[in-house]
Amino acid sequence: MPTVEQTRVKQSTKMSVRDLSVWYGEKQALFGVSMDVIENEVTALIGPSGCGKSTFLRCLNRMNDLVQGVRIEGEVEFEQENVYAPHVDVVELRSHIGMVFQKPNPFPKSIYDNIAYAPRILGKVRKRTEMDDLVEESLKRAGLWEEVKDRLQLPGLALSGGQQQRLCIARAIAVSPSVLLMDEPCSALDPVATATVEQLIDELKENYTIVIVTHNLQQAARVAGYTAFFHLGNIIEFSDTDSLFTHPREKKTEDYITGRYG
Amino acid sequence: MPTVEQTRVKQSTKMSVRDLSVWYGEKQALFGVSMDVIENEVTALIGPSGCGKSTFLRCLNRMNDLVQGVRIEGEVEFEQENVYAPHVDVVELRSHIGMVFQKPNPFPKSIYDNIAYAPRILGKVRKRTEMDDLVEESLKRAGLWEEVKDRLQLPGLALSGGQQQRLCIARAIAVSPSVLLMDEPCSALDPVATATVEQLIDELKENYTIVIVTHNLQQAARVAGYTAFFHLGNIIEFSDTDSLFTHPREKKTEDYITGRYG
Amino acid sequence: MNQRISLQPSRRLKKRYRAEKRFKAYCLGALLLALTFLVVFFADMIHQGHSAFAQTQLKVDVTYNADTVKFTMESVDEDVAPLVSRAFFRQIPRRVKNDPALMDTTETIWVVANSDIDQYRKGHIDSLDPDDLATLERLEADGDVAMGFNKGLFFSGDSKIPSNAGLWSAFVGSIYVMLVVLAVSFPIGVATAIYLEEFAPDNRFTQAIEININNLAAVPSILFGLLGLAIFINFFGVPRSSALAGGLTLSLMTLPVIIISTRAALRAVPQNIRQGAQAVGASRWQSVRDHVLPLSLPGILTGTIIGIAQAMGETAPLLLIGMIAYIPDAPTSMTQAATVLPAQIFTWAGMPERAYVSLTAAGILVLLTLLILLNASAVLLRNRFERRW
Amino acid sequence: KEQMRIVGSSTVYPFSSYVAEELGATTDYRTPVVESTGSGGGFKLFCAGVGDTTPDITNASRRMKPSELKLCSDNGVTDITENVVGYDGIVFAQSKQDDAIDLTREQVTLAVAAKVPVDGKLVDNPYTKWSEIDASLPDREILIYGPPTSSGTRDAFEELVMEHGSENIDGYGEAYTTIRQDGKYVPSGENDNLIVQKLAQNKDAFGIFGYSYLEENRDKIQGAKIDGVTPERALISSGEYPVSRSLFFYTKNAHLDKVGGMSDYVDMFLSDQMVSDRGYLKRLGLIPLPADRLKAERSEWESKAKLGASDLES
Amino acid sequence: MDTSQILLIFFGGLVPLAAVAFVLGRRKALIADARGTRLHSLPGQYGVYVATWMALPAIAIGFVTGTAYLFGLRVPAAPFILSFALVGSAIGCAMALRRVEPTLRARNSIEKFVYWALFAASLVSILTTLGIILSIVFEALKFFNQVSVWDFVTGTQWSPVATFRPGQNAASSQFGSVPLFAGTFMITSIAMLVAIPVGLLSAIYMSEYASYRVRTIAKPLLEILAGIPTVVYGFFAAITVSPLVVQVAATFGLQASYTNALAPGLVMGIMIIPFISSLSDDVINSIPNSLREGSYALGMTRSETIKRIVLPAAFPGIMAASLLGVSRALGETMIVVMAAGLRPNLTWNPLEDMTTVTVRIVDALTGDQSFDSPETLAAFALGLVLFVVTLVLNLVSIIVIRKFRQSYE
Ligand SMILES: Nc1ncnc2c1ncn2[C@@H]1O[C@H](COP(=O)(O)OP(=O)(O)OP(=O)(O)O)[C@@H](O)[C@H]1O
Ligand SMILES: Nc1ncnc2c1ncn2[C@@H]1O[C@H](COP(=O)(O)OP(=O)(O)OP(=O)(O)O)[C@@H](O)[C@H]1O
Ligand SMILES: [Mg+2]
Ligand SMILES: [Mg+2]
Ligand SMILES: O=P([O-])([O-])[O-]
Repeated sequence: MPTVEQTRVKQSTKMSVRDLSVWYGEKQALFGVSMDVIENEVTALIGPSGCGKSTFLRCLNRMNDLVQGVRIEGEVEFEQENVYAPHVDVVELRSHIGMVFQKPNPFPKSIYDNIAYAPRILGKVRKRTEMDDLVEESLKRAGLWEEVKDRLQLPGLALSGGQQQRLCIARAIAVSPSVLLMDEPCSALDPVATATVEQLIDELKENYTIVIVTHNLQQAARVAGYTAFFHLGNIIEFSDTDSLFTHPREKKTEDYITGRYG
Repeated sequence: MPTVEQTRVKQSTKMSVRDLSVWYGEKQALFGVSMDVIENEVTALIGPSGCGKSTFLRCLNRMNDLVQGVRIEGEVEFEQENVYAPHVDVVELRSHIGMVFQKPNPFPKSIYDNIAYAPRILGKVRKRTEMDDLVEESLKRAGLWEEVKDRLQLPGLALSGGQQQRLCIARAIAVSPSVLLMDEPCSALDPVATATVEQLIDELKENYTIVIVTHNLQQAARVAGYTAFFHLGNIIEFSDTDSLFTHPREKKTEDYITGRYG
Repeated sequence: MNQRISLQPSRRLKKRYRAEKRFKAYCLGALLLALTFLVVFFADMIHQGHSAFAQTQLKVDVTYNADTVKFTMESVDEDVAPLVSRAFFRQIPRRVKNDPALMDTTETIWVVANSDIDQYRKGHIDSLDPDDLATLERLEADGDVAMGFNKGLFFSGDSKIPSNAGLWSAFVGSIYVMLVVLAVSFPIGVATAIYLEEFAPDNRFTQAIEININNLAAVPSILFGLLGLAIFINFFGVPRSSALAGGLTLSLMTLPVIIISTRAALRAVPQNIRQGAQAVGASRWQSVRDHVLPLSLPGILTGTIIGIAQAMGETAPLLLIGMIAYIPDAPTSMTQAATVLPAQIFTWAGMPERAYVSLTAAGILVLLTLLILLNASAVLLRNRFERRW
Repeated sequence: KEQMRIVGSSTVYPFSSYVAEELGATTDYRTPVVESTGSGGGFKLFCAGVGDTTPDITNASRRMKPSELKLCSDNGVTDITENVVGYDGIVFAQSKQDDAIDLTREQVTLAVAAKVPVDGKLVDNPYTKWSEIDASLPDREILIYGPPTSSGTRDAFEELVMEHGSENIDGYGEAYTTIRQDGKYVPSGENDNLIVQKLAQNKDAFGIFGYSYLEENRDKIQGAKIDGVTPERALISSGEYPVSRSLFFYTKNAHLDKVGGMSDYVDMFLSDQMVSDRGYLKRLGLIPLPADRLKAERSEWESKAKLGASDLES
Repeated sequence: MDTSQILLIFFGGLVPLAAVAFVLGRRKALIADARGTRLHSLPGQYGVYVATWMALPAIAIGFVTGTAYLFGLRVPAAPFILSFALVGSAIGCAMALRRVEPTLRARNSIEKFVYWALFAASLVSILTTLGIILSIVFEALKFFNQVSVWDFVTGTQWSPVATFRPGQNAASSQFGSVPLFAGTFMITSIAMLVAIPVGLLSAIYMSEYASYRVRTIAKPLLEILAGIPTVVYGFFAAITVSPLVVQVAATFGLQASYTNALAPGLVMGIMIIPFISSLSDDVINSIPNSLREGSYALGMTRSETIKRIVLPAAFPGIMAASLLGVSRALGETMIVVMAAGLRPNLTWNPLEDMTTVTVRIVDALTGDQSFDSPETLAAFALGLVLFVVTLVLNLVSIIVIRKFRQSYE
């Protein structure tokens, strides 16, 4: 484990959001939000339901483009480019920024094909043996290999909830993104599966920059180095997790984390 | 407010559950649960998702009868009778034990008719003026009268969420039940509406025995005199709320209320 | 891992985009193709049928006297008589009977031309008896020939004289049949749906009923004709060709449609409405009657209208129960012989005279208009009252 | 019962529905319902019994069979009057744009038979052109649109043309009436107005149908001579044209006084105005009876002559 | 007794009597109520209770005697039945009235009565299926007494010999149904070749690509195609499409029959397009969006997502929809009656004329052959086979659809 000093030194910004506003039709969901995502760290987004966490997250890989009637203003910088710039290709972008969803959503295919699907189309891997290696490697990184190595041809839907979620993580890793977005990845899981996934997140941050939305404050405290508190479409407070939970600067943050509402 | 001594004295059992087991098809949801419901008190049921709180609650007024393939064993005593005894008329029973649901579910009728519906079909009230009085009285008790008295003919669905929930409470009160069951009545409401409803519950306990399911531990602490902690279809702990929250007897209870999981 | 990431499309991605475009074009093409069929179809029907809405009329002098009442063709000029529709001549005795003042007078009126003349003027046939042609040209020169609106198409019944044939009796027959269908399949269909959706225990028998209903919805309609013939007509003795026989047969076909859509409408009513009602002490039936049914009514009606519209266009089963016949009088009771619009169209489609081709197409246009109106009202109803929970 | 019901032959249907319309239009009776059920179907319905739900009259393009009469009497339908109302010629028609052709029944038989005798043996019909049957015939493809097996016209064709033809051709031995199924003979609906269109467009093709269709479409098609006789009204009526049959009319006398307009209908049908040489039905293609025959039929009707089993044996 | 009389007795007699019973029952309950005893149910419910018990015996007696009459059993004359029913009703009414007491659970009885009434309604659909089977089976058996099932199923010759005149040899008839089924399957195949690709691809366009506006316009337009009666399609096929096919074929130097199989096949395909597209649309829409999002999040394009994720997931449903389409095409009657040929013809060439099972059924049953001739009876045998084939297809697709639904809830 790096010491606190080292962490500070290593800090560099992976993505940087400037003045992001989002409207769904008439309704504004985000109000000029700015925030930096630190490289190789876990950033947690917390806040009451409907405050815009998911909206923010889905702006980072432009998944919100798919929503009918959405309007987005502001900038999201990734690799020195604004992802909303006209020449940026979304499909390309999304292959660099992986995403894991609230409810595990494996494809109705075999475990193997769940992972091989994207690399095959992206042309990352051509040969059968290379693909086998990639599948194995991705499953290993997602901590699932030992559990499924004998039954890669089983449908992904036959796995348990926690395994499915790790399969989805493996699937996202397989195209070697550099950022992983996770929207309440544990909320559909039981406590044991949650613990496994949290541990996995802890390991993944070595190689990936992770942004995670969670409702569970304890979870944010456990896994995240940085935490942002959202409220009604604004970021109220953003700082390293320890200080946010122990010395919140804002009254609203304090109310929220002490369970006064939500 | 009655003092602690008084509370002790007044304690008498309104309903009493003995060895209640429930199966949904093959799956057992409750495992021989026993518990007393204290008269004119608020009893909160807490526990992680899927632990059987709603199932337990819905056995009290036999709403579970409506579920296909449900099987129920054990006794639920109410007014010296087992509510599952063959000669008991469910419709009659439910008019004595009111229920409020998670999502406010006013009938798509006017506010007036929402409340008048049950008294009318039960034949409690025949004359128009009596009905007017009953509607007014019920709305008053539910703390909604002032807000809606000028627009009783408005559809119930035109009210805000919190108002709708209070309308549902008024509707339940209108047939003068003696017990009120509430399944997460505030989880669909915003903090302000939640506060109003909580206050209402506090007032209602003067006249009604209330059983409430909640996910929100703070809420249980705020409104309930007694709390039962459910886990995997069993009652782990049942005692007065203060001691349960401050000195839990069981390790599982402690883990849960300190947010170790859930 | 340090290779520079570019967010611009790679070569491979460009290729993938081309595939994307192609696929989208195929899909759009398919949709356009389907819509083209629709356009071509309607254009063809209008092209074939529009001329039947007008008909050739001649201005002639009609003489009424004891002689012409007997030999009606002699009531107009000898050379003009072959041009006039026979349907006019045979009314002459009646005209005189109804209005004795006409006797021994001559009046000048517009009468319907016979269908050869009509078809010739519309360009559907290109030769005519030379004498008739000469007469026609003379009349045209005098301005005694005109095209008028074909009222008979809407207001008279079937006829073996094309210029006299109309849809009225078939229209009335259709109404009668639809009334029977409505009276039988609506209550039974809705009751079945309520039973299955709200009351039925989930057991094998219930599943059998459900599968059976889904199957019935797809049984070839001609088999319903066999059923109608064997059960209703031969077994129960319902009069052949009657609106009752047709209606009962079509009711059984419509039943699954109504059941399936009613079930969907009932299912769309959220469970918490039922729970709310039952939690305040309503019985199951009371909660259905007071809450579920009123809420699902628009959906039920929509399904019913669509079912009725389907039944209204059905022909095959009617072939077997005697409703494809010459029935020119509108029925006045359920047990009288009746025909329906699609049956009339089928009859006309088989007639040898050319004039019936455009009559058939015109009949089709009328039927389609009715059906589209019915379906559109169903769609409106659905959009208007559809509730989102 | 206020409305008559007539069923039966599709060949007679145009005539009986025309008379029905006339009755409806010129009297106060409701127009009788006329359904084309085919002769066999007509007898079945007609003989089902006496009473409201059974037909009053059935038409046929063939005579009632003894078995059908038995069915009738078993069901209590005993008082039936039989009338012949005219003739129907079965014509062999082709497009007007081509030269009319002169055929013998033997040639037609060879053109449509499933098997033909070649060198004393019956083999699958090899003929694809008329000229192959007889060098004097034109070099035209054989293509014949004719009635399907379910049709009475087909039966009449088989009897009047093929039975006769095959008996006169060496090699068949006995009457042969099986029609080829290799596409040279195309079964087609009888009252199918497409047939005329098909003939008009395909000059090689022939159509076999009732004389009335020829009459209706004189502008497009013409009839071939059979055994040297042109299908013309007079020649059919006189019996010179070899392929013609009688059209029948069966009245259920038990209904006469129960159904309004029934005797008026039969009277009208047999009247000069309709069925005589100057009647309307002639224009629709009915071949009228000779005057004396018509008179005899009328008197049969007047006396309500009762049909008996012995009548049918001849 | 004819229908109008029965209706008259029903509404003229039963309804007023029931109304009287209702009033009596209600009054008795109200009297009890006025005396201060608490009623279990509403007064009106006691009224309905008595009225029901009044009406039930009459309806039951009417039903039983009616059925007995239909089965040819001897039944007493109408006045007897009527008085019998009256007495039954009076007894029912009196007994019910006596039982009206504050403790009587009238509401529960009504509930039960409603339950059984609804249950009875649901039996009608079962009876319908039974009716279809009964109305086919007996005649079909008569046919199979004359013609062996094996010959019928495997024979390749369909040439019934007329039995119009005595002496015609019906025994030389051949009833091999293969050419009929070949024609049916040929036309069905053509229809499905049109309907499946066009229907499926338009469904994909509407559910995955089209904007809301395009969808709200295109969908009802497509549904118009589904609402066009088959007799209209038949006319279109016969008058417009068939001659067109002949002309087009001629320009390619091919010879087509005027009653070719292609024209009815094409038109039937058009008819089935909306059927396939709306069922496929349902299936595609039921694929959870999370799957699509999962694919997009991996950097996949829309068509890749559709082809690799959505369609495979929707496959069973599309399959089931297609099977339903096939069963519809097999049983379609008017289009082929009006536009297809009458010649049993075993061929692969869709430009030739072929006949189908339904055409044969209609032709035999509306033709001139006598009712007991094998050709007429064959119609029922064909109907039976048609019923069985579509039944199997429907069952398979119903089962597939059910399975599929379950896995995606
Ligand atoms: N597709 C959409 N169309 C319209 N409004 C939307 C849409 N998605 C979200 N919103 C609205 O935008 C606001 C922010 O939603 P968002 O999903 O980002 O909240 P959240 O913080 O993720 O909440 P939760 O914790 O419940 O997931 C909410 O008010 C929501 O109703
Ligand atoms: N209708 C049903 N059919 C089958 N299983 C059911 C049904 N209702 C509940 N269950 C199962 O029974 C168990 C207990 O459910 P219950 O709804 O009582 O939990 P709960 O404590 O109320 O959870 P939550 O807090 O999520 O409401 C769960 O495992 C659930 O999946
Ligand atoms: Mg969210
Ligand atoms: Mg619950
Ligand atoms: O209908 P047919 O005249 O051919 O018996």
